[in-house]
Amino acid sequence: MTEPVLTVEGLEAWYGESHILHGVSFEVPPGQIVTLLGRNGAGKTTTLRSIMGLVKKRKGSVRHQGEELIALPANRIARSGIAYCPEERGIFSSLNVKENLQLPPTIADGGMSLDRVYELFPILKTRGASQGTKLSGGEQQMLAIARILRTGARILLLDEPTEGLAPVIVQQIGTIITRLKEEGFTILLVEQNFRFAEKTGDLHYVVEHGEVVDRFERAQVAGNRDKITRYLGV
Amino acid sequence: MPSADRAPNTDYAIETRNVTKTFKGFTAVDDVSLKVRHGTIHALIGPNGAGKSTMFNLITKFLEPTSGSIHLDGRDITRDKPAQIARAGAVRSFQISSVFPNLTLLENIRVALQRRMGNSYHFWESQARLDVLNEDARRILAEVGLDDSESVLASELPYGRKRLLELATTLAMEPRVMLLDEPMAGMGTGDVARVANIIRKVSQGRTVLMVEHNLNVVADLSDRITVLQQGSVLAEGTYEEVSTNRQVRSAYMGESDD
Amino acid sequence: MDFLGVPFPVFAGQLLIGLINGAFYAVLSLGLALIFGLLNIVNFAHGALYMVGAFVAFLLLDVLGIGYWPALVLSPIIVGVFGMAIERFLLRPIADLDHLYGLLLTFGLALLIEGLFRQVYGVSGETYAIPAALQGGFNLGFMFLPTYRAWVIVAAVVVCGATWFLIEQTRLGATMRAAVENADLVRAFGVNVPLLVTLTYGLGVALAAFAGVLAAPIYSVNPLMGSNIIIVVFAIVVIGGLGSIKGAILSGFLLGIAEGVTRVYYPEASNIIIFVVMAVVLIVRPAGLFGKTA
Amino acid sequence: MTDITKTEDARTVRARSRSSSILADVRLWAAIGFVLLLIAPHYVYPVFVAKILCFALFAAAFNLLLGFAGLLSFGHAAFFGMSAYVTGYCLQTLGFSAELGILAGTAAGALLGLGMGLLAIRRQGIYFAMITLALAQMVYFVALQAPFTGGEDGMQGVPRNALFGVIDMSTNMNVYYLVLGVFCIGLFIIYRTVHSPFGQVLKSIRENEPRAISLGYDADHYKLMAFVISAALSGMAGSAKVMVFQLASLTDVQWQMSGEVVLMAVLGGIGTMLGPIVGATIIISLQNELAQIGSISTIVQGAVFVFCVLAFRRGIVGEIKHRWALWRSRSS
Amino acid sequence: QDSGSGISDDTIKIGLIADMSGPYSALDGAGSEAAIRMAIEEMGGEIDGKKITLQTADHQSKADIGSNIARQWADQDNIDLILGGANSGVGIALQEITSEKGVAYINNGGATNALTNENCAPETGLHWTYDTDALANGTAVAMVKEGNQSWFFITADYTFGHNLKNTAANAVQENGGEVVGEVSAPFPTQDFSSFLLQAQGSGAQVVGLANAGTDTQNAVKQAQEFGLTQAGQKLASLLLFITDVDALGLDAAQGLTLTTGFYWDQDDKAREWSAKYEERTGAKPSMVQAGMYSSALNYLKAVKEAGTDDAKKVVAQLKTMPIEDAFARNGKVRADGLMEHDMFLAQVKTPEESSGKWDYYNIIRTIPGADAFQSIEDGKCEAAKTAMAEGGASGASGTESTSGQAQ
Ligand SMILES: Nc1ncnc2c1ncn2[C@@H]1O[C@H](COP(=O)(O)OP(=O)(O)OP(=O)(O)O)[C@@H](O)[C@H]1O
Ligand SMILES: Nc1ncnc2c1ncn2[C@@H]1O[C@H](COP(=O)(O)OP(=O)(O)OP(=O)(O)O)[C@@H](O)[C@H]1O
Ligand SMILES: [Mg+2]
Ligand SMILES: [Mg+2]
Repeated sequence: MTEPVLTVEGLEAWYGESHILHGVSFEVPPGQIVTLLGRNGAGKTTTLRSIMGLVKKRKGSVRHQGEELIALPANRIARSGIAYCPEERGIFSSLNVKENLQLPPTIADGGMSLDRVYELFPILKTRGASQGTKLSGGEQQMLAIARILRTGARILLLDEPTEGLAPVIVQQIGTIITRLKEEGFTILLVEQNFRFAEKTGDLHYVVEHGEVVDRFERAQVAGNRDKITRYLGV
Repeated sequence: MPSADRAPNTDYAIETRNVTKTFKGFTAVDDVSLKVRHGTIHALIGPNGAGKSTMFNLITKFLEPTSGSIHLDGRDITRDKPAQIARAGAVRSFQISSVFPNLTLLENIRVALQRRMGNSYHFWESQARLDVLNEDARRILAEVGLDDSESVLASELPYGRKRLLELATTLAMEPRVMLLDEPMAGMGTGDVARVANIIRKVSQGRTVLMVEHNLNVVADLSDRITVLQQGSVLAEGTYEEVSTNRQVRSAYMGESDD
Repeated sequence: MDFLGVPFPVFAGQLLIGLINGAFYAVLSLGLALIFGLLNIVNFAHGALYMVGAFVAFLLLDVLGIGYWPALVLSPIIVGVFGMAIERFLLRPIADLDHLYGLLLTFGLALLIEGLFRQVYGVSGETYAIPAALQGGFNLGFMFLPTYRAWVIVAAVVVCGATWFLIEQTRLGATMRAAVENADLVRAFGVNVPLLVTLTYGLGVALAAFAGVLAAPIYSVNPLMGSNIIIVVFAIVVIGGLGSIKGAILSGFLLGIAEGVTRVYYPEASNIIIFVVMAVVLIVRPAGLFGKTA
Repeated sequence: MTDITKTEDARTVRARSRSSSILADVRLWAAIGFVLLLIAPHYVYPVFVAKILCFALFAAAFNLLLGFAGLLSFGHAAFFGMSAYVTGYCLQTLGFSAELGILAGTAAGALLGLGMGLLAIRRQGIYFAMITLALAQMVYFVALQAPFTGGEDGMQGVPRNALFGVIDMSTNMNVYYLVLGVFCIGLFIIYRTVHSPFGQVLKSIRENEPRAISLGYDADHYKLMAFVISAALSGMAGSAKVMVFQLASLTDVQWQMSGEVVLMAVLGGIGTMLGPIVGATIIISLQNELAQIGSISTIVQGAVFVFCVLAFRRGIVGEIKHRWALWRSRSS
Repeated sequence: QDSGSGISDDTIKIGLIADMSGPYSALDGAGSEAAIRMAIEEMGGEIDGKKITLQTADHQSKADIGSNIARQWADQDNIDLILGGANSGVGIALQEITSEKGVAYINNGGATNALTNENCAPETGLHWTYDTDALANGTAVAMVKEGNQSWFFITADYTFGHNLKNTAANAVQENGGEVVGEVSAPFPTQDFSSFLLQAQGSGAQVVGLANAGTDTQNAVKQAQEFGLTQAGQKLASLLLFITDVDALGLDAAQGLTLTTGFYWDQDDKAREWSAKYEERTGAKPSMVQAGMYSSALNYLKAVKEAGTDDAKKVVAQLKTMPIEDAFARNGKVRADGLMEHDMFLAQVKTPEESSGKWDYYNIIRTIPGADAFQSIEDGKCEAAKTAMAEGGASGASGTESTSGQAQ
């Protein structure tokens, strides 16, 4: 296996007094789509937020191409080349669609041009002047993904990009993610929707009670379907 | 509330007549006439941005229609306020979980039950007067399976159970009409099945209108489905009818599997 | 020639005077709106910092012999840096709490700052002369306009315009507005939000100090000068729509004029007029004239 | 974001709901406090204790709004001061007996509260605070200019008319017991309100307003009612103050007074029954001490404010309760 | 309380309730304390072996704080004399309390004439340095007599301002002048330009400022800015302290006409005492501080004379003594409690005329006390009127007990 671009080791995190992550460890190889699966409240979102430095109290190790990120503030982590698309999408209501798109600063060369973004998400072009949060849920999700493509970050953390979306849009998003992978992006994807994750992901980690409890490569999925359903079901 | 009041005076629990909603020139809901029969579970589906949440907000009066009228049991409620709608028996749930975080589960339910007692403005009475509600509240908690944690604070519940609590609170209102906005959003498979069961159970004798993306749930639960697209009704009917509709397949479900 | 029962020249003169007072209101409410916008804090200490601005100008002259023009730049910088320290060490630790705590903290700060200045300088006030270049005035025919007052309008309009442009028309402004809504996320895009917040507070405070320096030559430089004006400015910000930059500026000028007109027709009410306008605005447009309806 | 009014954390609440003896505790403590207050004037200067009682009631009334309805009013001096003027006028010019004077003042507070509330209740949080502040400032200017208030001179030498027209009020002792009575009534009303069906709805509105609305409660009506009750009781405190000091002045309607009452509540502990009383006692005693030194007073108050917000947000009583609850939950 | 003769507690306890931190702190405050100490020292610190003590407090310009302190001092400390009250509201409150408690009270610095009118308490409460009548009257009469016939008033819109204006306007009219206009400025006002424009437009010869403190300072400063005086109008301030002039600077204040109860440079006696005072405090005394000295000194003399510190007896004694010291010229305590004495009409010097700090006034003329102050007959102190009717014109003797509490 090639050298991982992102290595998480013994990551622990707290919200106030409650201890949420109890030592999450996993690796993300370059150019792949890695998913974190798990039930509600397992700690998937918290893992992403901890990697991004958005959880105040955290410890352990997060290394990006050898650089230790755990002690850095969020803005420095982002500048090292990681972009995050949150579960709740985080579209800014005080900015219009275009301003939302242009908001994140360029942190490295090779970000997509606006034209490329519009090509990928034509709807954003037509609604460019309307207030960001006036878009429907699906439109907002596209905007949220599009927004981080412009920055030049090569690692994308996507938190449940399909939540609350119509099946047809879910398919579109799947296509987009696959295309991004083809363009060389590394993607860490959090998903509830296993059917979607299965189709897009190359490597799957299962999170349970704030720990990574299992790992499946794409080829292993078919053989372990029951086990995985059990992890995700009741 | 006197029971005579409850007698339906039309066939429809909810009816919108040619409702249109425009936001600064953008038409989110376009001339929609939606009819929800008494005692049925009616689902509202459609692609993102179709106007489902907007419809929902119009019916619960969190938004004012630009034109058209809205009727509850045949009564025109177009100009009513949200709290009035609730008192008239139509209660909504929120897309984002909505409980009273620093109240215990029991208290959460009691807040909903309390309105019936008609003493909500009585600041001179002791709250011990409310203890008579405890029994009812426990029964309702049991109905959704939360009776094991009545004195836990709502904020300490995991997400799925919060949604259950919210549902229970809605039930406590004894609504004749329940409006559920994506009740399964963000739930694991196990919880989905559970909530689906509860919805089916409590829908006895009630009218339910829900917005939902989970097609399995929709197929499983709903008697009737309205598909919205770009603010207008694209199709309406049972799941079988709707799911075989070519237009619906291309606009919503996608052509491939499922 | 009469205008509504008052000789027109008098009326015109009063309008102009109103506009000048409005200039102070505009600069002050702009600073408040800016701070409120990004930090969601109603900066109760704004009046006190306005006073400090005037005092710093006074001290620069009195102690160091530094005159008006350098003070116009130096005082906002000095007070701005002081403001940044306040933000960094006092406001940041409570940034995650309910915003009402910010209000309470700055209220305490206002008491503290004002009390200290009272302790040291008493309340009888200090004088600050009008700079030589701006002494005298023009005869406009209907009134005598002191040069300094004309300068106040020009300075205020320029500063307000520049600030408005910065916030509404630049990327920096867009980033600020985004940070208002979801600071964490903007940070996660690689923006140093805490620094942005500190700078913004500094800028808002510097605006207050700027108004203070503008005021020093015409009003008595007095530890209480801030607490007298701050509540009026609060009302103006509410009228304009909290957090709206445009609203703060325009309603600042408008209410200055409204006050001026009241002084002609019913001077006794001129202290209340702004609050009356506020009450009316709240009934008709709860979000303020330029605020977004929530 | 933590809500200012929810200073009690989950654990405190849970521990409290576990201890069912709490009601007995409240009664016990109330009884002990009452007895202490009954004998206090024989050991401490009665006018001083009476002043504390007036401000404690004022702070408790304010706290009803902030601590239990989640509304921070920065204009409560308007009620306190206006009622003081109205009571003063009734006693001095109209010759009302003491209890009627106080009732008139309370009614005036309620009425003014209704007026201000109708305007202010439309907005929340900081907006609400600023609007109440501005409206109160309007009241201040009215008090400054209206002829009956005596403007800058204040309303002086208000007679301590007899209670019910018969019980003499001219001695400090008698006035003290009158004020104690007023204080107890006021505090009981507050306690009742908090622990009433109404209080329960108020709490739910504070917790989650949209949800409460969707359950059929007109949130604004409830908030308005809480506002009026709080205003009336603040007025009652102001009226009692007139009986003690025999004067009403601009100090009572100034915004600094609004700030002071906030400080008392915050220092003592928002959302607790006892907090405002403790806060008022400390602040008034402090002022009394500092009166000898002078201008330090505002500086100290400012510093206490800053300190409380930065490091002591639960307030004294809140902090004690919190520690106690932690200790109990640990030891159980 | 034992009302027998002798010194209660074997101490003469004086309490000063001053403005230590508020708007009047510069002209009152610590300086007042120093002035009283000078009086006590002049008496040798004791009277017939009974010690004289002084305690102080800050009323913070709040009537309730002031009255609370007074109450406590009277009830618990057996205070004999309370001085202070430089704030009308506080002053009236102190007078109410002291008369109820039977404590002597001398107000210095409270402007309101209510102290010797509707709120008078002539058996225990005296008003010493000045009042609105003396100030407004003095200035208005003197200026009209000099040919300044037409007046425009800018009045602070509250009781004090209106009192000041009414007194001055009456004086103007009685002496043949004319009030051509007036405007009520809200209190406080920072920007007077509107009102100054109206004054300018009126064409009046004199613009009378019926306000005080920061308001006056702002008005004067802005009058200068708008060129009022350059255009030939005169500015008269109806209440101005030397500390205000000091704060304004002579540039802005020059030419102002005003009335004062005391000026450190008025004569040798004043200069001599003021020099001693300056040694102690580093500043020249304001009229209030000098008044404090004067009132404390005369009170102590009266105690010595009467052999008791019983309030009513001492006050009665004071009413029989001529008051003449570093502060007062031709002073006497009237039946209504007012200490009537000569006032001075002054004009603020130009910067060229002044030799330095504190050299601010040219005394234009002396206004005899009887002309400056309102007479008892014209006043509203009913107790004093009856006392006079009963006890003859020489003043109340204190034996009758038609007390001020009757109000
Ligand atoms: N801000 C917060 N404060 C306190 N606890 C939190 C907070 N956010 C999340 N939690 C708790 O942390 C645990 C993990 O939450 P997290 O959001 O990481 O789960 P998740 O796996 O992403 O679930 P989901 O699929 O629902 O998004 C949950 O028990 C949740 O209740
Ligand atoms: N307040 C508003 N102002 C302007 N446009 C709005 C507003 N609310 C909704 N819209 C627009 O109306 C359309 C319908 O939105 P709505 O939220 O009803 O969609 P939806 O069907 O619920 O979608 P989703 O399933 O994604 O939640 C969208 O295009 C949205 O951008
Ligand atoms: Mg998640
Ligand atoms: Mg929706």
